[in-house]
Amino acid sequence: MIKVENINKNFGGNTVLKNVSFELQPNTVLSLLGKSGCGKTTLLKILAGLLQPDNGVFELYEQDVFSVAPQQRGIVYLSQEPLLFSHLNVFENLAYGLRIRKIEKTLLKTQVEELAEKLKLQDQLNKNTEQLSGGQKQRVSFGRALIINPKIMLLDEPFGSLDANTRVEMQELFLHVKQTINMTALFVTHDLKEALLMGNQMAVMNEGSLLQYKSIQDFSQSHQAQIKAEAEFWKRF
Amino acid sequence: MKKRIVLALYFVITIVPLSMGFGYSLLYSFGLAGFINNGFTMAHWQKLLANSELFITIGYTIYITLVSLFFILTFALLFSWWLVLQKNNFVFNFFFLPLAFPPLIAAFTWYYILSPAGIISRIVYQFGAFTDVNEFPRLVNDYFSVGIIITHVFLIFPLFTILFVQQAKKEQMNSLKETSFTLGSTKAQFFLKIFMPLLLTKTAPLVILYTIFIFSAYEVPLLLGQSSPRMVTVFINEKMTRYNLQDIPQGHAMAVTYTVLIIGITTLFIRNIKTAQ
Amino acid sequence: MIKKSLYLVLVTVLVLPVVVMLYLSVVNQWSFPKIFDVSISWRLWADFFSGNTSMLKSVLLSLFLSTIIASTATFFGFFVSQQLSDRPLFIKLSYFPYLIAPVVFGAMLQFYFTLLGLTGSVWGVLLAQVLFVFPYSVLLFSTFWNESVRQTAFQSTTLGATTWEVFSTVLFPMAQPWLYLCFLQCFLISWYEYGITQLIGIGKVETLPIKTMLFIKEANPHLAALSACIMVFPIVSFLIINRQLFAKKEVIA
Amino acid sequence: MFGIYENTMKIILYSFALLFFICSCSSRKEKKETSNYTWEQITQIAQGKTVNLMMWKGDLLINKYMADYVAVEVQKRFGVTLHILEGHGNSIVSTLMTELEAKKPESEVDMIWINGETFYQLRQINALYGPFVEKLPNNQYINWESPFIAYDFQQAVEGYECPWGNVQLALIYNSDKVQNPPMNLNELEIWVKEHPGKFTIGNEFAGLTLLKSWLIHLAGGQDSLSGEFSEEKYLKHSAQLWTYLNRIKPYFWNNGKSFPASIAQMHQMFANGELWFTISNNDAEVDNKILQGIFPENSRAYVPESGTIQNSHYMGIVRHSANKEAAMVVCNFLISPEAQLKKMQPSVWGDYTILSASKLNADWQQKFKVIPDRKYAPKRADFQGKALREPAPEYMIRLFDDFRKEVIEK
Repeated sequence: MIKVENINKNFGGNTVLKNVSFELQPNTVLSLLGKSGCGKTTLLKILAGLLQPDNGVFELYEQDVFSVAPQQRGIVYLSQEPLLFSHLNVFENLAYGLRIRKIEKTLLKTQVEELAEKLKLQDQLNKNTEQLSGGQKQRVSFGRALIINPKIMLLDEPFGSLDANTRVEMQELFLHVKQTINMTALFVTHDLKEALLMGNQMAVMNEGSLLQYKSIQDFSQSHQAQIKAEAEFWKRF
Repeated sequence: MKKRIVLALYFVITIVPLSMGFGYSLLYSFGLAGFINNGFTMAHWQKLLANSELFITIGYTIYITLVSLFFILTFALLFSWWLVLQKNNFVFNFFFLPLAFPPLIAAFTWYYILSPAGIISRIVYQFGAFTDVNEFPRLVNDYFSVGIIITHVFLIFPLFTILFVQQAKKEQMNSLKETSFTLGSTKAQFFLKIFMPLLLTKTAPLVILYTIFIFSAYEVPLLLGQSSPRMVTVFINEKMTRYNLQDIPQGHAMAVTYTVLIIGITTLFIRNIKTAQ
Repeated sequence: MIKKSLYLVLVTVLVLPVVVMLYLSVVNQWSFPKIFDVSISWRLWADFFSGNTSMLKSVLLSLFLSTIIASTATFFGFFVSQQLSDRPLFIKLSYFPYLIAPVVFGAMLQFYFTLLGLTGSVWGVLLAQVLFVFPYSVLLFSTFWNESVRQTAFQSTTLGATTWEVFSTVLFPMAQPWLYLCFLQCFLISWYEYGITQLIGIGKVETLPIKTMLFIKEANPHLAALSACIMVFPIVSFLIINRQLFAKKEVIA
Repeated sequence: MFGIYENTMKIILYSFALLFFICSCSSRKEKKETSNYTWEQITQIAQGKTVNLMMWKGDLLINKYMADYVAVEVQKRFGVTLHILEGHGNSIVSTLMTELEAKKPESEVDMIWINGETFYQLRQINALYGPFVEKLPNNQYINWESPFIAYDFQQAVEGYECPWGNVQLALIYNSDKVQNPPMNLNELEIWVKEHPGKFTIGNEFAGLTLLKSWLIHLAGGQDSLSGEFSEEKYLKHSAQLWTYLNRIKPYFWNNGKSFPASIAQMHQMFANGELWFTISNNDAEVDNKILQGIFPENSRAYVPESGTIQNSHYMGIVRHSANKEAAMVVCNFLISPEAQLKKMQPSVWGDYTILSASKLNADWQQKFKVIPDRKYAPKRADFQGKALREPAPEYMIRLFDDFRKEVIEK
């Protein structure tokens, strides 16, 4: 069970996060809907340990996480930018997490190749990162995090910079991977459709406060207007 | 038509003088040019190779180049690591100062800072650290060429620090650091596996360029160096203007060796750098 | 804590030479071990500014030489690299004359310069410097003439601009930082050049670096420091004024 | 891809061809022979000419004497502009040689300050104009009887060089630190062992002249190496010299690992107490250095028992110079009693004259007697007996190479 309670954060006077609390079941994905500037990136960075909260509690199976260094948390933060290591080829990028854990060479090789298979990157392995397409880069960044099977994945609009159909492709891939590997994740997006597609649970953030919905239905009631507008649009064709 | 003329002009300025100069030195070194030579001979080359001065000189120059480069890159990486993590740091402005220094003046100033009768020795003397000036360690015109290395580091390491800081910004180094931390790497691992290799590969062309500049240094070893061993450029110049007329062809022979060496390294360098950004 | 002390050492190392140069140019009777208890006299500077020493002549000569080299090199580099922009390999040939140590390059060419009667003359030194500054300017501009610049130039011709208009309205403005940087770098290379000026000028062309070396050889640190200050201080102050320009140094590689 | 290399190769070949063409063909026009002008005509031609004098500029006082006195007088009296360039020893030879190789009609350098081994090399490549010294009016006062003036490194001067000054090598020492300086090689060995790091030899002209003095001493003193260069004598005695030096080298400055490259550097180390000895080609230099405030008051000079080399330094005129007449006028002024007298003052330079007192008229003789005597340098008369003549130039050239190979690089 993952519990977050009353996280506050303010930068030089203006409050960015106001008593943010939510719960996350293991092997579930919480979609977090929020316009840019609502504090979602700050929240994720705090959870990943890259920023310190002013106060608040973050427990993972009843152990306090804030006291643990980011390296040991097993919580990976993925931003919109793939942020690949451009001096390493695809194989080395994927293997980075294992290399620093000094995993034995042959075991590492099989793990990387297996993962590449899943992410349809098997024939890009020794290309260098500049030669990849947007979608491929995102997949490498995704794979690089998955390979160390993190406790929680924090995805900050991962498909934000992709063109329409690559985005759909990546969404399908994400769902497929979610089935095969038990993954707990927080999926941040400002696209309503993508939020509904990706998450088993829903939450909304604006101006630093977070509202978690018990179920998808509760969420859709409160977002009736938006959903209707979306449906109306498609009816015309 | 206009392109033809520009091309010809370009070649006349860049390639022709170099090949004519190289040709002349080549002829001179084989006795085919110059006053005191009288016809083809291998004597000069044999003399140069025989008394191992050629190898001592080149070996010594490589030693200076590599040691200087090592300190330059270490300090540049260390300070750029600190400067990149802190945002605008006041110290960064001082890094631009040495860029205004040519080798000649850097060598002159460092001579008067490091020499036994220099600034540091006098300050240390005031503190009564030693009574006789000879106890002050030899830093200039010395065997290990400490003065030469310090001057080269002073001249070039600030430039590389600035370069690394800019390159790190371009590579979004801070975000890479955050990502790799969440992937579990420690600070040291990030520095060794990402920060250092990424910056060095991205600035490799310039590192090679400055390696050649240090290898071809003249004013710094001239002022701070010693009678033996000498750096290549000093060796060539001395052979050509020293007491024995017979040495001049040897000077040309060394000039030929040096030029071949530089052209070799440069061709390799040209092959693997991308033409334009 | 160690970082603080390392920064302190760093700043002293970077600033020390400038301070020492000024210190040496004003101190006199500098016998060992005197360091702080010395008599300061601005005599050398006064002589210089009153113009009765030959130093002023060297400053003017250096300025004259470096400005000509810088402007012609910038002009040459700009147009030649434009013409050669579709032949990158030719441009890279410029690395050879640029990377050879000037003093060795000079030693190899001394025969030709003597033959043409150029040794010991300002024009001889000027030509000698051209042979390795021009290639540098071509290299520097090669990073300017990339695809997008050529497209924009082509664009404005299709809109009916004459070749001169293309240059004045599109190319020169776009190349402004490069032109500025090239002029500055070529000026500096020529302003500080010693090796080839000594060889080709055989001591008759007394530029500032030659003057400085003369004083050094004479073991006269005070006059050497004075001419060093005259060479470096204008550059340091210019550099402090527009710092970012120097940051583009990696343009060349 | 191949196009580029093929083009560059073509250009390199063209430049080779151009090079051969230049080397072979250019001719040189001969100027009317200067030798049959009268002195009046020569001074006439010299009016308004510029003389480029290439000389060693490593000493502040000498530069001042030339720039503030000689150049000024020569311009005032004869309308000749004297322009002084830096260059000494072999850089003069290589500059002139390049000009001869390139068959340059008029040389950039007209007059050169030289001594034995440069004179020898310039005669080898026939770069000196002469004989011209007999035509100089002041030649009549020159003390040609002294072998130290008539012969330069065992080579008869034959009018190709105009003597300018006469000096003897002397060792300068710090009299507070050194009560009785070593008089010969074994005394020196004992002394350096007792006071390590305080003595060294410069790897330049003065240092080499000291080594030559020791070589002559090892070969048996005064005329033992006179006459032609003898390979056999050289090898035998130079071997003794190198074993001696390598034995005491560890007690030298910087434990003999490196040797100062210039006399200016050695003087500076003596001045700041790093060395207790330095060497000077000119027995009177210690006076002018003390007057300039460069050397401490307690510096003294002396000539060791084993004797040191006395030699003269000369002015030469470049054969393909366009201002030979003006150069002769300058030479004549340099050997005028007035200029020689001024040069002898310790406060100016302290360089001994090449004129012979007996040939001067009475009042000049009087003036020469009354020069303020040397305070710190030894009197010329005291060490006259210990003057060794310069051996043949090959000794100097061989010593220079072998000092590097046998001592520095060992």
